[in-house]
Amino acid sequence: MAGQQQTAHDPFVIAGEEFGSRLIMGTGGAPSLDVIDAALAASGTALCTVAMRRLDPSTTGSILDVIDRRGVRVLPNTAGCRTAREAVRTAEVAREALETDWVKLEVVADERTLLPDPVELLDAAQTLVGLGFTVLPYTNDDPGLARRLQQAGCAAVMPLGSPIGTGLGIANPHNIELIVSEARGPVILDAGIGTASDAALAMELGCDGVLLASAVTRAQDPARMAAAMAAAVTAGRLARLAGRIPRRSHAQASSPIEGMAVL
Amino acid sequence: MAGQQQTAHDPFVIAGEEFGSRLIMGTGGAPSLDVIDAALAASGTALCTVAMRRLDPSTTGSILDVIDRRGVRVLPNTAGCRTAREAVRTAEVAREALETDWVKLEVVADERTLLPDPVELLDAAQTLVGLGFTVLPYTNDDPGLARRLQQAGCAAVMPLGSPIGTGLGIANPHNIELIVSEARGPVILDAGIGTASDAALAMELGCDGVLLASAVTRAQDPARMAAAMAAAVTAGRLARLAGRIPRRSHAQASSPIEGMAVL
Amino acid sequence: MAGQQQTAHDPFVIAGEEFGSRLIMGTGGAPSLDVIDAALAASGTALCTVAMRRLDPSTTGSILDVIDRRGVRVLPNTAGCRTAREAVRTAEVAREALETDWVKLEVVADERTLLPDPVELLDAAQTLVGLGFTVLPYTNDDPGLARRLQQAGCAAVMPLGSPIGTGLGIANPHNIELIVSEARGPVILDAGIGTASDAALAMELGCDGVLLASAVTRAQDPARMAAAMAAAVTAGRLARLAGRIPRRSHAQASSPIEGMAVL
Amino acid sequence: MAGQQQTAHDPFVIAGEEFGSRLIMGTGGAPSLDVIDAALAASGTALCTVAMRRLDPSTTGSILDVIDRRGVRVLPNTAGCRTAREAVRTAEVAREALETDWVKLEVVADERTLLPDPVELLDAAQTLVGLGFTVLPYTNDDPGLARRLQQAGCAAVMPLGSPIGTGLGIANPHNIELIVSEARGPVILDAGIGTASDAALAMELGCDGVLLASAVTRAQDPARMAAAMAAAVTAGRLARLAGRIPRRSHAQASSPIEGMAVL
Amino acid sequence: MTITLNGESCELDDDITLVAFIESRTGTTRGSAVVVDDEVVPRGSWPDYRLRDGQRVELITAVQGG
Amino acid sequence: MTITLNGESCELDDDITLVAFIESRTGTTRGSAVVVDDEVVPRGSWPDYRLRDGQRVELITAVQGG
Amino acid sequence: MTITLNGESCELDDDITLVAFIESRTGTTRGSAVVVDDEVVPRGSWPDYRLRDGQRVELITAVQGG
Amino acid sequence: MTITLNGESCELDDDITLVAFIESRTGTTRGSAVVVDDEVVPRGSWPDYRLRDGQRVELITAVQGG
Repeated sequence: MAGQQQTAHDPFVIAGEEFGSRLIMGTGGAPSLDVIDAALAASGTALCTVAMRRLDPSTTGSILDVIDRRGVRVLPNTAGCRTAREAVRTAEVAREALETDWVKLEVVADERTLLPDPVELLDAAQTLVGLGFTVLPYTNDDPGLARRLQQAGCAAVMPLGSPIGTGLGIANPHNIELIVSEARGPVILDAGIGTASDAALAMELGCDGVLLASAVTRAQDPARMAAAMAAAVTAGRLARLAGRIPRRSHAQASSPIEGMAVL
Repeated sequence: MAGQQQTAHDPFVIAGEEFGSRLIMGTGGAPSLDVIDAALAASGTALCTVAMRRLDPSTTGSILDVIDRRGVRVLPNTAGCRTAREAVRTAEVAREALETDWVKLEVVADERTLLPDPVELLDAAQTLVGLGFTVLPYTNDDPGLARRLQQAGCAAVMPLGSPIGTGLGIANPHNIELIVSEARGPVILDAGIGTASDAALAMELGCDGVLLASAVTRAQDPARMAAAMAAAVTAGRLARLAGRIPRRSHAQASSPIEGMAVL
Repeated sequence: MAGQQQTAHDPFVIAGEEFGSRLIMGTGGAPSLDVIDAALAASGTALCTVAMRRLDPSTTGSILDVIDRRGVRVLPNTAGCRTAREAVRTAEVAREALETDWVKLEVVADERTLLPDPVELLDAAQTLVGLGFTVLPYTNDDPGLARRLQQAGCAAVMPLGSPIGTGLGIANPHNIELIVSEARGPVILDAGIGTASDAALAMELGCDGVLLASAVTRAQDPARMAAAMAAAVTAGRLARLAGRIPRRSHAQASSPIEGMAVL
Repeated sequence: MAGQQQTAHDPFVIAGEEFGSRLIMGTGGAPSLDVIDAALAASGTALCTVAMRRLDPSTTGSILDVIDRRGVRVLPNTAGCRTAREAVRTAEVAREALETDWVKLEVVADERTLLPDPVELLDAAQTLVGLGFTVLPYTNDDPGLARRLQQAGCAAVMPLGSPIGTGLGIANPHNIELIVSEARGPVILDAGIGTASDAALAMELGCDGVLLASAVTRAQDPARMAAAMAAAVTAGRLARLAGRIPRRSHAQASSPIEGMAVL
Repeated sequence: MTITLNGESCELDDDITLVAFIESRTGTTRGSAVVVDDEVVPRGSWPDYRLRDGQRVELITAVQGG
Repeated sequence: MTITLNGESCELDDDITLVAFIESRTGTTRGSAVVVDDEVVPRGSWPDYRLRDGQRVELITAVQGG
Repeated sequence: MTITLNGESCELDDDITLVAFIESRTGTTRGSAVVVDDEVVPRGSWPDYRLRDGQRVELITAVQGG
Repeated sequence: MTITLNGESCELDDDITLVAFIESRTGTTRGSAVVVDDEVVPRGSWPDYRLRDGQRVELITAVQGG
């Protein structure tokens, strides 16, 4: 697509690693490995997340087979952790399991909102950076906390648009713009995306990438929605770079005012 | 792009004619013919509008050369007309000039808002349909007027998102959804698009296509914005077809709740 | 209340008649006459609407007893009419029944949306003005149609915020502002109000009054909601007159920057 | 006003103290003491904030004279503080100066956004509670931080609607609802209010009170805007208690469907 | 005599005036009006207007609405 | 002879056809049309249609728009 | 004697109490407080507290604010 | 010997290495790791690390997730 070419010289880099897509996929919520396989293919993603859980003897096949076959980099998360201690241990386990020191850091305050606990999150981020991890924290949309996480040495900040799995989109675009305006590194919109226009908006606000799972894996047609998200991220990025027209409260003609014939 | 393939079997048809793109481009507002040429190429559009004006001896080159070279179908408009009579005469002139009986019908109430005059618009639509024209009316977002225009025999309805050139996006998505839900033919979102996410949203609301001009021609980088809009229309269409997740007021985890290790 | 005094010199006039409240109440949707009686009292309204229907021998008591006891002026509507002809006849009947030539003109396009049919509505308005009626039309939020209705001699225009009974508030504030900015007479926000802040917003946008029914009559506590709406209309009107602060994209301290002690 | 009576049995209590108004006024930003005096009178407030600054020999008259004359309780703030240490010292100074252990705790991260620094804020809150202060923290709209502040023993939480002085209203109503839904004590919407409908909305979302300054002190007519805010807070509170109608995507008639006459 | 009242057949005394008819049905003339054979009958003529056998009468009154 | 072209006086050779006239002004007939004395002249009749002295001609062409 | 008041040098009578000092500057003790050499001085001790030469004094008062 | 595996009792051959244990359960060492008696065991030491009777083992693996 035209867009593809136009972004050729617009690399997406996290912690010195370049990725061929600005769409990061979560792999949770899909009904089967075949569905996630098709979705990953359609999404064109180059990075996707996994969770760490006790071995379940009853399961057959592994998400890693799909990820490895697709040549996608794996990003373990600390989903389900409620304290810094749990999250740090989970990151350490993931490092041994997946031979990566990258981690999507999640420390949530409660099951109902799944919103980050700012205190435990910052504590965990500081500890993991000290242990040599490349930390990508899932955070709320508070510019103050985002600044603290960057000061702590996080490789990126990943503010939410709205709570995980709600599909409510970007509740507070002004906060995302503030975070972007003072960011030292990549800003990745994480959580809340419901449909393609939400992903496009995230990029238009200046985010460097989008991370989503449910919007694709729980859609009626996950592969098609994955293709939609890929196009939306491209669209939003191009629009950001192209420089949109200002909003005007009054109309402006797009056809000439002069030269009307007398009919 | 993955998206491209996924829409291969999703034809866009107006009055029996199939178009290869759901993005219709207006050609007004660009600083030069070269700029519009590059924008049309990047947009992938198959249909674009022109206005009818008195010959200006000072101009060199014609928008038609660009349109013909790109193999794009031309759609004359009646921009600037304030009465049904003017609009009908302008359509008749355009038919002789461009050898097409297709017309984008515009009858505006005033220069400040450029909003349609519902009475003159409906009158002109009825007359032009009677004269054998294929009428694509630019209308407001009133479902009642849209219904009347379809009853009058219009080939499509083209409701505005917000006033021409404002870039305010889709002010009243609920009305667009109502128009789509009872439409007999294509619904094309016309006017108000400011950036890519607006175009994606239009398609997600169920529109069959998007018509825009200023958002591209007045962007800082028109060709890049044209590519953005092409991707956005694809994204929004795919998302519509893929079936988005419902909006939820509470969070839903995308990683398993069970199987947490004891760490 | 302070507000009360502040509005003392801010009369609300329709067709030369002054009203003591900018809140116009519809009387439909209440479970009983006692409920509507309490709601009218709490609302402080000076004008309320009734519908015209065939006599139902099974009913006891009349809404008119309540209205007359409260000393409120009655405004018959043409609810349920689908054509100009029906609406004109209904207005003529109401004139004989209630000895008033005022009418809230409703001509809806369908039962599902209850949105006005612009053609029948304008036709009916022109006819009724010619017959000497004082016409208050319920219209959509299209500035073009509002202008036409005023040109036809309507005493006010009553644009909707959103469809009747939805409680969706004011879907397109920009259109309401446009209607207000070019209005020759009173603009009354009619339909769609769901809660007090919607009514306040209507007044802040420059409306001269608010007409609502379901928001009060179908609330869990109608009398209390009526009091809420009375306060909201006062609040919104005062805020409009007081001149709000501009929206700023960056913060501005409300405490002095200078003079910080060294602690 | 009817509303006034209806709220008679709806006391507003903070830390065991009952207040006669749910509107808390900041006193900064007014052009003169006379203006703030008139605004306080019109607002009907029972609690208002002051800042602590080095004595300025050039000023005549004191905000305290106004506050004392109006019989309003004073609430010192820590505006301008960037660290927990500064804020604690400022609260200690204020306690000696005003003989109150109540404090509006502000610890901001930077001058541009004036957004709270979550880490310093929580640290200061914990320290001040330990020192026996009654702490009312100005916080962001993060439910996680609000919970932490309550766990630390704050007497209320005061989340922002949007950044101080912007008049952008309530950027993320969903977060305010979340904070309210799990609050152990009063929730007071602080910062961002621009006009009356914003204040009404805050109360409808379930806030127990509203704190504002610029919206009144910098309005074109501060006293009138103060009256507007008083009415708006009453309106929003009554609407919350009255139980609004649900939002519906389709219309519902407020006049009877049956009994249409044949005309 | 027999008229059609709001779509249904209805027996009336001969020669009854509209005023009497309306009051007999509603207890008052406040808030009601009639259409007889598609004609709106002006309030001023109700005292003298006498219904006749076979007429179609719409008796309409104000109800809670809008 | 003299015609009024788009509101201004204009000298033309006598007997010029519309085709010749339009091409002389635009270099092509693609995208243009004429209204002569308030009548839209069908493209098919341009070859034979000869302008006459004193006629009011609107020469209209497609431009970038909408 | 000389103290530093709010960052600037300031001459005072020897042995002045805090109460006298504050009232001399503000006309009242309502709404003001002092920090002397980084210590917040409790209101209760102002009558007996005597400023000494060379002390750093922050005299702070309530002003209009957010 | 008996260990506690993910909270449940489990019989194992004596002297089994972690590598052998993990492969016996998952078919691969890719994507899995173990915590033995609250210590995360580095992948590098799995070949030599032998489980002992009574140890508490958490065997953790990557699964689909957010």
